[in-house]
Formats: sequence, C-alpha cells, structure tokens
Amino acid sequence: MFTTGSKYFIGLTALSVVATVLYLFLVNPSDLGALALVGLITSAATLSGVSIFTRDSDTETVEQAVDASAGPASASFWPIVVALGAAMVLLGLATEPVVFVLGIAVLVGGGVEWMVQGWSDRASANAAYNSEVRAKVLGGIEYPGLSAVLTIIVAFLFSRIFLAVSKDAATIFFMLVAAVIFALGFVFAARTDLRKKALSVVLPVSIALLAIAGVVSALSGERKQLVDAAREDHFAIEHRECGEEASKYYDKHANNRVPLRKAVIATITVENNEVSAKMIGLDRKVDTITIPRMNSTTVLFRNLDDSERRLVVNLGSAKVGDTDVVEPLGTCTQLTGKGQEQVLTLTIPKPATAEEPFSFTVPGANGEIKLVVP
Amino acid sequence: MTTIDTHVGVSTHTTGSSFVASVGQWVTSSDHKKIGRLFIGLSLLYAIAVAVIGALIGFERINPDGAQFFDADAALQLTQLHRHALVFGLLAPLFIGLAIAVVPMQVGARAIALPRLAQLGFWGWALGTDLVLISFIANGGPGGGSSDMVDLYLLGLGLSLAGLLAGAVSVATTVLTSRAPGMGLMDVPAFSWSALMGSVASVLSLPVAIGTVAYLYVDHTYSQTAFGDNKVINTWLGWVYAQPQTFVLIVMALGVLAEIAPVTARTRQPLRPVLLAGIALITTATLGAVTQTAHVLDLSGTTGDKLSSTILFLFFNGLPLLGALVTVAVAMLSFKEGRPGVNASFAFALLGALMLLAGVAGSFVQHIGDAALVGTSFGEGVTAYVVYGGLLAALGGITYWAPKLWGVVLDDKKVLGLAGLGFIGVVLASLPLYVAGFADQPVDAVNDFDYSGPLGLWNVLAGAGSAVIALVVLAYVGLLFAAVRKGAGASDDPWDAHTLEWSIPSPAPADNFAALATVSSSEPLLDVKPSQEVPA
Amino acid sequence: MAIIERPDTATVPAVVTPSQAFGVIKRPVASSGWREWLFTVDHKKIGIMYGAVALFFFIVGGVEALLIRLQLAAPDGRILSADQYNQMFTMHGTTMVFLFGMPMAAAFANYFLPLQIGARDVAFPRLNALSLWLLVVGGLILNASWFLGGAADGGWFMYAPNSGPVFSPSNGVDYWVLGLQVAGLASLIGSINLIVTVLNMRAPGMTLMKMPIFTWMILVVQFLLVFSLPVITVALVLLMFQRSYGATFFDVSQGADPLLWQHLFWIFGHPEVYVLILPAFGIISEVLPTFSRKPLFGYPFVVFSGAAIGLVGFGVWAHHMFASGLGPVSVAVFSIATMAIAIPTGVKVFNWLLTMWGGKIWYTTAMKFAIGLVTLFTIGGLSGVTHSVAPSDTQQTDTYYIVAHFHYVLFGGMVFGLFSGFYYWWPKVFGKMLNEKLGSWNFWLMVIGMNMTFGPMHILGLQGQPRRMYVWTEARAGEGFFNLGFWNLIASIGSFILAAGVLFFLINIVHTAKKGKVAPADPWDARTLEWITTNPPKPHNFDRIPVVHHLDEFFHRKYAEDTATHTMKRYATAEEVIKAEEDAADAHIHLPSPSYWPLVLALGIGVLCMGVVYGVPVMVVGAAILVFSVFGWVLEPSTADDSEIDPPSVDGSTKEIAPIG
Amino acid sequence: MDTVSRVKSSRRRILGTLVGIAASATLAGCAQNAPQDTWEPKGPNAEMIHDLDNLVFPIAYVVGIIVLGLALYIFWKFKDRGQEIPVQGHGKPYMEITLTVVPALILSVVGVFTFRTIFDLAETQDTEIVINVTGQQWWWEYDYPVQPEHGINQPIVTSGQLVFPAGTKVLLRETSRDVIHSYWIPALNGKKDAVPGRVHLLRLEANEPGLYAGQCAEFCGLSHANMRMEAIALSKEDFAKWVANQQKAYVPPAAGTVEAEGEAVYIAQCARCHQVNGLKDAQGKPIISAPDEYVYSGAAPNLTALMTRNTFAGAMFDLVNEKCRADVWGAPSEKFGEAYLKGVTEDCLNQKDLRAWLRNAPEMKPMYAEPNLLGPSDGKYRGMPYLALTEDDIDKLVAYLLTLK
Repeated sequence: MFTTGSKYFIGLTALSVVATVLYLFLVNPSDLGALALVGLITSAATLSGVSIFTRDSDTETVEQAVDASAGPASASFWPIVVALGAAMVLLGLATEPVVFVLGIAVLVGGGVEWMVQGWSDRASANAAYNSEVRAKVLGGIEYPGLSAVLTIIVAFLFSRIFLAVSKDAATIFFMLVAAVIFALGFVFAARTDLRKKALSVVLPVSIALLAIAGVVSALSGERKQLVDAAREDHFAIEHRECGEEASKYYDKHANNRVPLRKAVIATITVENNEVSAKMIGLDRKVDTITIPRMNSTTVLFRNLDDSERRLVVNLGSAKVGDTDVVEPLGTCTQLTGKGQEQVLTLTIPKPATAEEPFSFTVPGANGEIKLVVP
Repeated sequence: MTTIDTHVGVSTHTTGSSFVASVGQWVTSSDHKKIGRLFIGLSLLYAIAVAVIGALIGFERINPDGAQFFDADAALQLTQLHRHALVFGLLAPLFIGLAIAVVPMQVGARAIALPRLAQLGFWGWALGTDLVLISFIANGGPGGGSSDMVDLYLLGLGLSLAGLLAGAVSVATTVLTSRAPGMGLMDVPAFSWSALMGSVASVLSLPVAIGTVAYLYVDHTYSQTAFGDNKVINTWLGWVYAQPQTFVLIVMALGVLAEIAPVTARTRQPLRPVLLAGIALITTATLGAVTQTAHVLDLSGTTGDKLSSTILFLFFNGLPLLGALVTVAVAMLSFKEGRPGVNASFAFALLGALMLLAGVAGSFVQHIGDAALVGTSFGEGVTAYVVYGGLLAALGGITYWAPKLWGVVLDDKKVLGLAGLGFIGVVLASLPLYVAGFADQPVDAVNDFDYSGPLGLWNVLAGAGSAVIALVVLAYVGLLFAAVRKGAGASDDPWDAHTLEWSIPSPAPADNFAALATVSSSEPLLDVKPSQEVPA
Repeated sequence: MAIIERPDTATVPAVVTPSQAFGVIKRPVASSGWREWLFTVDHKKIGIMYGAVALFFFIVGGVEALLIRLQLAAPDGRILSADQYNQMFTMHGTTMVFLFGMPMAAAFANYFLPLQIGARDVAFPRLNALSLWLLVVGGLILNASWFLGGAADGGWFMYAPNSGPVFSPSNGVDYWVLGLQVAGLASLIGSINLIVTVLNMRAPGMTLMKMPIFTWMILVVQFLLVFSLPVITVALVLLMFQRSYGATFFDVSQGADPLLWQHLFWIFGHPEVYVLILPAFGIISEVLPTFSRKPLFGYPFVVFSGAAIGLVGFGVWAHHMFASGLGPVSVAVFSIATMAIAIPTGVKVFNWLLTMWGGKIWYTTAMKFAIGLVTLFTIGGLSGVTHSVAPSDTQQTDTYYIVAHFHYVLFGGMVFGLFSGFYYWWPKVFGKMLNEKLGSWNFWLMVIGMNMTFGPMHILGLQGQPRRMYVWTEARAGEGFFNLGFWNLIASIGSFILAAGVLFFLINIVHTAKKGKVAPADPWDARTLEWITTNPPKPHNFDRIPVVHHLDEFFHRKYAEDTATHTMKRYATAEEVIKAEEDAADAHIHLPSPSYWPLVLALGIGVLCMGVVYGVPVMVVGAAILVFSVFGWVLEPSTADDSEIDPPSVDGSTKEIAPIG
Repeated sequence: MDTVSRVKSSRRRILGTLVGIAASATLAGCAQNAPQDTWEPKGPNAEMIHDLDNLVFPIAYVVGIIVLGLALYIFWKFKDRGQEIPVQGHGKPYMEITLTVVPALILSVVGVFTFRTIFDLAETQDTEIVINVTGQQWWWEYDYPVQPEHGINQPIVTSGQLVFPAGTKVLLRETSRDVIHSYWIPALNGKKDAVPGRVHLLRLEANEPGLYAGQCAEFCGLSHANMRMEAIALSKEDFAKWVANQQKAYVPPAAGTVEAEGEAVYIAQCARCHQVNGLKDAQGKPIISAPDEYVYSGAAPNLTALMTRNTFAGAMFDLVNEKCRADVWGAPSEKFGEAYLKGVTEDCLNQKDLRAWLRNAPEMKPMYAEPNLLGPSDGKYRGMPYLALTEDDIDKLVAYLLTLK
C-alpha cells in the first residue's frame, strides 16, 4: 500500500516530528526555528499524502508492460485550466475580487480534475477502464457542476438581454425564441437520425448568438425605465406628490404588497365625484374610519368615475430629521382608472391629535373621510 | 523492452483535423516537443518585440533634452519592460523550451518526466507574462504609478517565474531519471548536460526570486514598510535581471555549441569530461548570485578586505568567465581532430557563443570596482551581449534540431546569411553601450540625461543594432514558417549526428522511441555507424 | 446466518476488478457484536432497531406527558415554569407523532411487510438502513435541544408567526425544524422503499387483492407519506430560512399571510393522522380474524375504505382551521368533507365487529388490545363527528375536548393497535411468548388509565378549559364537587395508572427475555405468510418463496372445508407446512452485504443540519462527510470480497452459510 | 317574543328533553356555573351552535350506544366455548352497502343543519355596533370606532374588559399585532382567530346584561395561559353612561396633592407607553405615548378611565378585591349594570396585586423566557418591564391611578 516515495516522506515526517519535539524541549520553545520545523512537518506530511494518493512510482499496481514515465501521458486539459485559474487569482488579487473568487473556483476545480485524472491514469493498464474509473468518480460532480455553470451563464446572459430591451420587445422576442426552441426540440425529438449532427451545429451557434447578444446588451446598459426606476428611490420627499396629475414617484411604484381581501378594513369609493366609505362588517356608509394603532391595516380604494383618481391619506406632518423643516406626512395610491381598485396598506404608530387630524381625500373629488387612530 | 504501440492519449487526439481540434490538441497536449515548441515560438515573438523596444530606447536617447517619443513615465516603463522581456520573455523561456523539446529525445526517454507539470509551466509562464505586460501597459512596472498594477506586476512576475520553474523541474528530472538504459550521467549529450546544469541552477535560484516577489507583494499591498514602496523593487529584485544570474541560462547556449561543434567536425568530442566540467563551472559559480553577496572587486580597505573581495570577485565573475572560455575552447577542439566545415547552425552557435564570451568578459570587467562601470549602461551592454548572444546560439540550436521538431531542414545558405547579419546586429546593439558606459551614461535612464555629443551616436548605433536583430529574428521565423509550410521532408539523420534523437524518424513521433536501445557510450549513434567515422 | 452466494470466479475477469482498483473501503462483514447491528441492511434487524428507538421515544414522550399532567393536577401548578411547560407539550406531541408513532409503524412495516408478501428483503436494503439512521439522527437533533438552550416551544403545530425568531428566540425551534426535516427525509425514503417493495416483490400468485390487510394499510400509508411529507418539508424549509437566514415567508410586516403555514402544516398534518392510525388498523385487521378464526369480514371494503380514508384525508386539512377565519364557504365545504371521512371509518368498525360475529373468539392479550382499539376508537370517532360540525367545532377546538378526542383516536386507536401487534408478533420476532398474565395487567391498567385520563377531558373541554395552558385558575373552574379541578385531578391520576400499564409491558419484555416460554411454530393458529417460516425467521426469510393461492394462504394450507359438514377441518400442522417449504429450498439465495455508508451518510446529514445553527464551517464539514459517503455508497462493491466472507469458501462451493447480514 | 323565536325555542325545548335523558348522566358529573361552559349559551350566536350540538351529540350518543352494545354482545356471544371453527366467509355485500349508506344518510342530515348554521353565523348585514379588537401578547385591546348613534363621538380605547350593550348585535373586527390569538367568549359565540395582517369578523350578542368570561384559545407564546378576557354586557342605558364616562375630559389632580405627585411619576415612568387621553405635560402640550419605541408589538394598554375596569394585565389580575369582585360577578342581571358602573373605588382596589405588578411586572406574569435572547426584537420589551420604582413612587402612582375613572 505504501509506495517507496511515500515511505520516504512518512519517514521524513516522523523524523521532523521528533526533531521538533526535541527542539522544543532542548533548545528554545519560542524560537522561529520551531516554526520552520513545524513547516517541515506540514510539508512532509502533505507530500506523503500526495505520494500515497498518486501512488507515486508504485510500479506494482501498474502492469509491467507499461512504465508510466516512459510513454507520453494522455492529453490533458487541466494544466492550462490550472494556469488560467492561477492567473485569474493573481489578476483578481490585484483588481476585482470577483475575478479572484472565480479564479479560486477554476483553480480548485482544475486541480481536483487534474489529481483525479492523474490518479485514474495509474489505476490499471487498461486506458478504457481508467477513463471509466475517472468518470465514475467525477461524473457525479462534473455533470451537475457543468450544467449549473451553464445554466447560470445562460440565465445571466438572458437577464442582460431582458434588462436591455424594452418590455414589449422582450415579450415578443422571447415568445419567438421560445417558439423556435420548442420547434427545434420537436424536430430533434422526431428525427432521431438528424439529432447528433444537427445538435452539434445548432447548439454552438445558438450559444454563440446568445453570448454575443448578452455581451452587447450588457455593454449597452439597462433600458431607460429601469435606470429611472432604480434612481427613483432617491427621489426627494418633496417630489412625492399626491395630486390629480401623474406622479413620477407613486405612479411608477406599483403597490408592492398584495394583501388578501380578508385584511381590508374599509373600502373607499369615489362615485359621481363624491367620496364615500364603508367599513368591513357594516352595511352602511361612514364618514369616519378607525384604524387600530401600530397595526398594518389595508384600505381598498375603488374608482367608479370616468377620470383617473387616486386615494390620498394625510397623516399630519413631522420634522425632517434633526432639522426644523416640517413636511407633510402621508402617502397615496397610484392613479386608478374607471372601475378599478387599489389597496393602501398603512401602519400608523402615532394617534391623530386635534391639531392635526388625519384624513383620506381623493384629489379632484368632493368629500373627505376622517381617519381616526386612537 | 516493450512492443506496446498504443498510447491512449496520443491516439485519441490526433484524429481531429479542424482548426478547433488542432488548437485543442496544442492546448491539451502533454507531448514535450509540442510544449517546447510553444515555449520557443512565443519567446521568439518576444524576441522581435524586445528588439523593437530596444531600438526605440536607442533612438530615444539622442536628444540632449531627453524626451523624444515618450514622457517620463512611459519611458521608465519601457526600459523596465525591455529589461524584463530580455530575460524572462526571451532568454529564459527560449532555452527552457529548447531543453523541454530536445532533452527527452537526447537522453532516450519516451516522454518528459513530468509532462503535465511542463505543460502547466508553459501556460503559467505565458499567462504570467501576459499579466506583467498588462501591468506595464497600465503603468505598473517597478517604479510605476498605478498601485494596483504594481501589485499585478509582482503577481504576474511570480506566476511566470513559477511557470519557468516548473519547466526547469521537468527538464532536470528527465535528465536525472529518464535516461536510456546504459546511459550514465557522464554519457549525457553535451546539450542535455548543459540543460541539466541550467535547470538545476534555475530550480535553486528561481524559488528565491519567487520568494522575493512574494515578500515584495505582501509588503507592497499590506504595509509598504519593510521594503519600501515600488521605487525600490529594483533594489530587491534587480539581481534576477542582472549578471551573473542571467548566466544560469546561457550555459545552455554554450551547450548548443558544444553539441553542434563535434557533429559539424564529424568527430567524437575530445576532452569530453573537461567540457562537461567547464559547463558545470559556470553554473556553480553563478549560483552565488542568489546570495546577493557583493562581488564587486573593491581594493580599498584592509588587506583582509582586499583579499576577500578579490576571492569573491574571482569566484563569482572569474569562474564563469573561465568556464565559458573552457567550454568554447574544448568545443572548438573537435575541429582540431575532425575536418573543418561550416554550416548555418554551427555558425549561429559559434557566433552566439562568442557574443556570450564578450558578455561574460564584460561582466567581469564591469565588476572591477575601479572601472566605475556599475550603474552605467555598460551593464545594459553586458545584458545585450548575453541575451542576444544566447538568442543567436538558440537559433543555431533550432536550426540544428528543426528536422526533429518540425521535420524540416532549413536552407543553409539563407540561414548562414542571417547568422552573419545577426552577428552584426548583436555587436551593434551591445558594443556601443559598453562605450557609452565608459562615458558614464546611466543605466536604465532614458530622458533625464544629456545625450548630446558622441553619446547620441552610440545610442543610435545600439538602437540600429536592435532593429537589425528584430529583422533577423523576423526573417528567421519567416524562413522556418515557409519551410514548415512547404513541408520538405527531412531525413532521419541529416547531420550525421552522434546522439539518440537522430535514431528516430523526423519529425519525431509523439512517443519518441518505439523501442529503447541500451547505450554504451557517449555517442551511441557513432557506435552503430562506425564506417562513417573519420579516422583519428 | 445468511446464505451467501459467492461471486462465480469463472465469470469474473482476472484483470483488476473495480472494487480493488478504486481502493475504496470494502463492505463490512461483521458477524457478531455491535457491528452486526450498526452496519446491517437486513430488514428484520432494522425493524427491531426501529422498534427499540420508537419504544425509547415512547417512554420519553410518556414522561413528558406525565410532567404535563402533574403540572395540571391542581390549579396554578408550580412543577414546571411557563417556558418549560410550553417546551414539554411541544415535544410531547412532536415525539409521540414523529419519534414514536411513525417509527413504530415503520418497525412493524419493516419487519413484517417483506415477510407478509413473501420477499427476502425490501427493495433497497441500504436505503432502508439509511431511513433508520436518519430517524435516529433526527430524534437526536430534536431532543438535543433540551440540553442546548431549551426545546422548541411553539407547539407541535408550530404556528407562524409565533415560531419566528422574534417570538421564539431560543434555538429550540431551529432544532425542531432540522430534526423534523431529517426525520421526514427518513420517512420519505422509507416510504418509497416500501412502495417499491410491495409493488415489485410480492410472492408469485399474490395479487394485490390477496395481499394481507396489514400490508395493504402500510401501502396506503406510504402513499400518504409520499404525498404529504414534501409539503411539510417545504414548510419546514421556509421556516428554516425565515429563522436562520432572514427570509420573510411568514412575516406579516412584509406582507406575508401567516395562514400559509397553517395550510401547509395541516395539508401534511391531517394525512399524518391517518399515517399514524392506519398501521394500527392493519395490525388489528390481522389480529381480529386470527383470534376469531374467521377471515376479515368484507376484505375489499376494508381495503377500499382504507384507501378512501387516505384519499379523503387529503381534502379535509382545513377542519383544523375552522376558527382561523377562512370564510363561511371554505368552512362549509371542509365541514362536509370531514363528515364524509367518517363513513369509511365507520365501515371499518362495522367490518371488525362483523369479523367477530359468528366467530370463535380467543381472548389473548393481543385480541384484548385489538378489541380495545375497536371500542375506544369508536368513541374517539364519534367525538370526531361532533367537531366535523364546524360551528360546534368553534366551541370545541383548542379545548381539552379536542385533546380527549385525539387521544381516544391515537392512544385508544394507534397505541392499542401497536400493543396488539406487540403481543401478536412477539413470538415471531424473538421466538418467545410474552407473558399473558402480565399482558392482562398491562391491558386492563391501560384501559382504565386511558379512560380515566382522557374521558374527563371531554368534560373539561366542553366546560371551557383551553389546551396548552401551563396553569389553569380556580376562578374559571366552576362550582360543585365535580368542578373542573376535580376532573383535572382525575385525569392526572389516570395518567399514572396508564403509565403503570405501560410499565407492566416493559416488565413483561424483561421477564420474557429472561424466562419467557419458547414459542411454538404457530402459536396463534395464524393465517398469513409470515408464519410459514421459523420463529424468529431465518436471515433470508424463506427457504423457498411461497406460492400464493389464497388470501390467508397459511390458514388454507392448514385447513380445508369439509364439504360434507361445511365445517373447517385441519389437514396439516404448521410444522408440516414449514417442513414442506424447507424441503424445497431454493438453490441460489443472494443477500446484500452490510454497508457502512447509510450510517455515515446519516451522520453527515446530521452534522450538516447542526451547521444551520452553528454556522457555515460545521455545514462544510457535514457537506464533506455527505459527499464523501455518497461517493462511498455509489462506488462500493455490490458484495463483500469473497475472501472477506466468513467462513472462506470451501471446495470452491458457491453457496455458503455465513454469519452476516 | 315573536313567532320565529317561539318556534325556535319550542324546538329547543323538545331537543332539550331528548338530550336531557341521554346527557343527564354525563352532565351530572359536570361543574356547576363554570364561567366558560360551552353548554350554557347566553346569546343567540352561541345558542345557534348549541342547537347544533343538541342535534349532533344525541346522534353520537345513540350511534355510540348501538355500536358499543353490539360490540359487547359480540364479545360475550362468540367467545370461544369450544365451538367449531366457522366457515371462512368473506362478507356480505348487501350488509356492507347498508352499513355504508346508513351512516352517510345520518351524516347528510347533520350536514344540512351544519351548512345552514355556518352561513347564519357568518351573517353581518344587521350589525348594530362595531368594535375593533386587537390581540397582542398577552392582552386584548378594544377600540370603539366613532359611532354617533351610540354616543361615541371620539374613539374609545380600552383593554381587559369588552363592554358592549346587551341585546345588540355587536361585530368584533379582530386582528393582531404579533402572533395569532383567538377571541373566545364561550357563552356568546365560538372562537375566532385574530391573525396579524388580517381582519376577522366575530359577532357577539348577549341576551342579558352580565359578565361573560373567556380565554385566548390559540397558543400565543409564553403567557398564553394568562391571556384572559371578560365581556361585559350592559343594558343600553348603562352602556350610554359608560360611553359618556369614557369620553369625559381629563381632570388633572389638584396641585400639591399626592395624586399630583403621582401624575408626575406617571408622566416620568409610564407615559412613554401608556396613553392617558387628555394628560398634558408641564408646557401644556398633550402627551402622546410612543409604545412602538419601547414595546415589541407596538402598543400598551390605554389607561384612560382605568378604574372603570375590573381587571388589569390582560385580565390576569383583578383590579378589585375579592369582595367587590363577588358583588359584580354575583349581581343579578337587572342589577348588574349598576354594580359594574360603580367602578373601582379606593376600598375596592386590589392593592396587593396592583402594587406587586408595579413593583416587578415580569415576575408576576412570564413575558420572556430568556431576556438575553431578545435580540431579534431590537431589545424591545415584550410586556411591561421592571421599572425599579420605589415604594414611595408606587404609593403615589396608586393614588394617581385611582383618579382615572
């Protein structure tokens, strides 16, 4: 089991352990020399492991007919991968961490593959058997790993394209792509004789196309609306206007909560230019809505008029940060067309006071619903 | 003795004929000849580039005001790049590549000892050098202004050194472990011997360089206190570019001469042990360089100081010179025994060796303290002599082994012409720098020195010499390409040579030897064709 | 001892075989001692270990229950703190369901299912071992929490958002989530294994409708598991991500709806009830016919009602949520569906009664427990009908009335069924008869204790005592001698009588092991295939795979109808039937070798889980073990090397008796 | 009584007689006057449920007695007395089908009634008063939306005791601030969960004034057992008085009195979380508490008119001493309103528990198992914290609290 080389290194390990112990006891326990000896132990132990693992110079298991060092080794992809990985690691060290991480991944992956290939090459004299051994050990990792990487790449490229083209174009374009893929799949499934040859053309071409499109899209940047949307969170509070006209802030921000109808405590309706409200469980109109304090509560807004309306809730005012500037508090729904509904979810920590009553209004419509927070 | 004739790896990847397949074949091949050729090809490209840069630097040093083409930053990077590319883009990879390609065949091995390590070595060196190039372009060489790129320079340098180290390890291991049955260490052909010496010396010195790079990197990135900032990188790392460290590799250049000379003279090498000893002498002495001990001859101080300085000087500078002289002399001794005759490869090798001698001698002179040549462009001249001399010798070797590596014999006359031209180029590129050195032109400076008067002329001459070299290499590569494209089939043994590689077909098959013969002398091929031997 | 078929040397290539060339760990060939058990892949050994594990957790869960009853015996109990009490009832429920009920059913299934269908092992023996070890790992993770900062405290239903990191900050819920995921994995693997076994490995002639009813019920249960466990697993994963990685699946402030958890939990949780009860139904459906000397009345009806219970069981989960505010339409639909499930259940009860009708009833302990199930389950079933009526349920749910109901179902049903199985099959498994006298004590104490404990809870619940309260107050206990305090005390006393009954069972086990009567080949004059082999069975179960012609094949090999008198006459003894099989033993019997990997794999998963609590490094170690053992699993040779097998081959014979497996 | 309810009531009487026979044996063993008894409905909703029980339980009894009787007969009759082994018959399909169909028929009858009751109970069209109910660990908050027809012109917030007019259809809108709770007054209706993020409706109606006890029925964490509630039904006149009292203006204690000192202590220690409507600080600005900054679930009981309630701390403790408590609980329904509206006077106050609570609340009611694990809630309190009040402060506070009526 232990090859000549590994015996040597095992011996060296043992010797260095002894030396270290002696050194620590007899010479100087805190000296740098101890560090060096420990380093020696580590490297000798590592080397023994490596040489056991790679069955270095273990001619017993290899058929006498073939001396592993005599003939050329089989072609191997891994040295260049490892070199590439090392270069990426170093490049990443100096520049982008992401390159470094990718480099580590490539380095580790290539290294493992290399080790296993080297190990399997020495498994027996039979090359076919050796490659089977290799496939058995690594197949379980390679295929899922590769497909995961591929999937990530494809998904990433697709996402770049999606982000770059306009919404409608994206929809149409990818419907077409999906149709083409479906059709191709159908053809390949039906025509078994064509499959391999055609696939070997179609796949590289489509991947190349995808790659080009993805890179181009990534370079050309995200579509304008998205860039705008990303910037909108930085809208100053004074730009958050809840008026009759379209608001840059609210009308681009679709309400991001979709609460269940169960949670709706009241319905506010605008009809014939009049605002009215009903509370859940009460079969009559009310002009005051009471919302429990500090509890997320949802109000439904229903527009039955022709013009677009929005529901605004006024929640008094507050000072901005530590300054003395006072600004109104409140929020509103998006502009809502005829017959449509929107919800507004509120969590109000402080009660209304007599000086600053809360209310629901609909700009452009008459009436106001008082909002009471006890 | 075996009759196994299939090698899985070989048989499976030789079938593809498309471009992709052939690229794949080159990228994945663990055939030492392919790896060696990759090394050689890429370093010849660097040779052209570095010669062009040399020319630019020469022409830059005309104006009394300095700046001609480049601003100060660019000029600094250019000189640093020039220096780097000379040593690690050209000299080192060229010879390690030649050794990887040739040595296994010479010692009768079916493959290089650590094929995938050699493969990794090439890619590591190539990608590392690319990183270094990138860093230079982005103003990141020693003394450069971009901190990140200085990091990258150091890291790339480390990677490329590690790549070369891997190549050297493979070569040394091959000579030590994979020799044909019956071949004692003293029976190893002269080139393989020099390759062994060169790679062992590299194995011993490159880790020191890598360690230094690592220290510098850590220091530069994290503390900048132990070594100082990037301005002093040269102080710590300069030795790897300088003599006598560069001699570590020129032993292989002399090995080429020692290999070709007896073949050309059609005789057994006389005084063979002396030759091998001479080669060994150079590296042994050179190795002291890694200690960074001062070896400038300094005759001030006490007698003891004088004595130690003299001994060190003689050891580190005298012994290499002695070894080089011995090697060249003993190699040429074969012409005394055999019949004189000149062919292109011999011419290249001989001229290269002479240039090297000039360089080694220059190094000797440079280190005499009283000559006050340290820190002048005399050192640049030495480097130019050594590197370009090595280049000529390597071209000789490539010409010599082309039948085995590419299956072609180059047109002797054309190559002979190139050898002459190359000689002129090297002398032009180097000698004026010696002169300028005596005129106290500072090393590595480009713009901040008054180049007026005759100095300008010397620099123009040096630049012209570099340009000539660039043309020579370009022409040589063109010749090689044309020959390979024509595919003129070379015979198995066109030179009527002595060593094992000529016993196999040209070009050599992937596994070199179908059968391994037992050898019993240093010139095994001469043993089996005694009729052709010239009577002593 | 197992019969080993050695690899035929003539057909194995002389070149290096993969098993050697890989240099991976060889398959173990332990012949005795602990290794025989740890690395075994034999379904019988695994079944016994399942049983032991489950019994252990039954005792753990029982002690938890006793502590709960002690706390509640009097008002303002001081035995446990609020926190301890919450942990106690959470873990009592969890333990009894996941670590006792399911594993004990798995124990019976593992041991008897292959025997009942005439197979030599389950379809995937190593997976079977993996299931066991995963269960053990899951149980350890769950219960480790007691010692690592407190167990889960959110109830076995673990309603969100109370289970979230804010409301339950200790790691108890994390352990609970992880333990259940692992235990769930175990059940899922086991169920797939058993389904494949039943569908593929039945003896020749055994059509599905000639399959013993126990096997049928187990099959239904496995399908229930396959469809319901993924749901709870998803829920648990969501909860795990919510707790450990900051997800907000149940966070109301992020717009989530906490009812999602309830739906997910009960879509699993309701079928789970049938997962627990159906194996017990299966057991007594074997016991009742055996001791009534009659076949099961309406076999197809019992089979189909079992399947129907399983099927409808998936459509009634929301009856656990009548008070959750689903809205009248959903409530009405689920209410009616729930009533529907009473029908097949009622059919089962009637069939059992009619099985006994006209029989010749032999009152062994096993039979007593079976009868106990029939009566007690009927009571539980009827109280179940009362809260299928949704409006009534809004008064009953979350009160002790519910506790009473499901303990009548699960204790009176499941536990009594399992005990019936213990007494019935003990001679088969261990070759010794459990003591009938101790068994009688066991039964009667359990019946009295059970009714004393859970009977009063009907009253407690209907008079308004909610569950899961760590104290109850005298102020709400009412007046009169028979106030709620009285009934609480009675229930607590009853629980100790119940515990005494269980104690008698444990005493019986020890007594039987020491000086139990050696079991005859067919002590009960039984009816199914598992009795056509020795007690305990040989490692390879059957010398010859029996050919099946009848439902109750074994009975029909012993008896035939006298056409003249129309009565059953015995024509053969059990020993003669078994002898006939042994005489025609199969020539080639091949059992798989033991394996290390199920154990290692399960440990790896356990470590991985701890990583969720203790951080990524632990997770990496677990993942490494996991990956390593998967490779070991895949790459290990299919059998141990010939040279490893003990004893070595003699005279090149290819068939040996070897003490492995 | 109108015709419908008379018919209903006569049906109830007949059913009652039937049930009486079957159930009397069991019920004889039951507690008398258990406050949370589900079998003693005191309002129409609970009665609807009870009517269903009166149908289902007898059926269950009857079926149970038949089946168990049959079982006992079988156990006795077919005991092994040495008879022959019976013929191996596999069943009788007609029997099987009959035994399937009969339970199905019985259940469908039950089903029809169930179906109707479910929808009847979900009816909300005729609601007369709406009250918001919010659950929080471990108490309930009741707030009365503005409803001028009931004299509620400004919102009333109270806790511990739900006060509502008897004979009126009350609609509770339940929700929760943290985990799921369940609102359950057994005498008035079944339970309904209060789920955060949702609004669930539960209808209550009490036939007569009185006190109806309940208990949170959904496990809601550590002190689940201590989350009780009491529903107080008052006659319409009494309810109007109660409403008026709740809305009356705040009268600050006279300066220099111990009560005034108590107010200062209150403002310093309690007003951060506990709102008292109308309380003003030294500058005359109204004090608005911000419990969301200190308490995890975001609210603390509003203490305006605290002394009109009989309980505190989530109805876990009585605010009145035992004697006064018995007066309220024992009052006949016609006198009940009077007894309740007396509120807590100084001689009725349960000094012991209130002072203990002020001294160290977490010790009185388990609120967090391990305070050091409060990390995820930003270290906010769950429930009332330990305030380190001096005995002197407590004296002042109690005096002040007694003025809040």
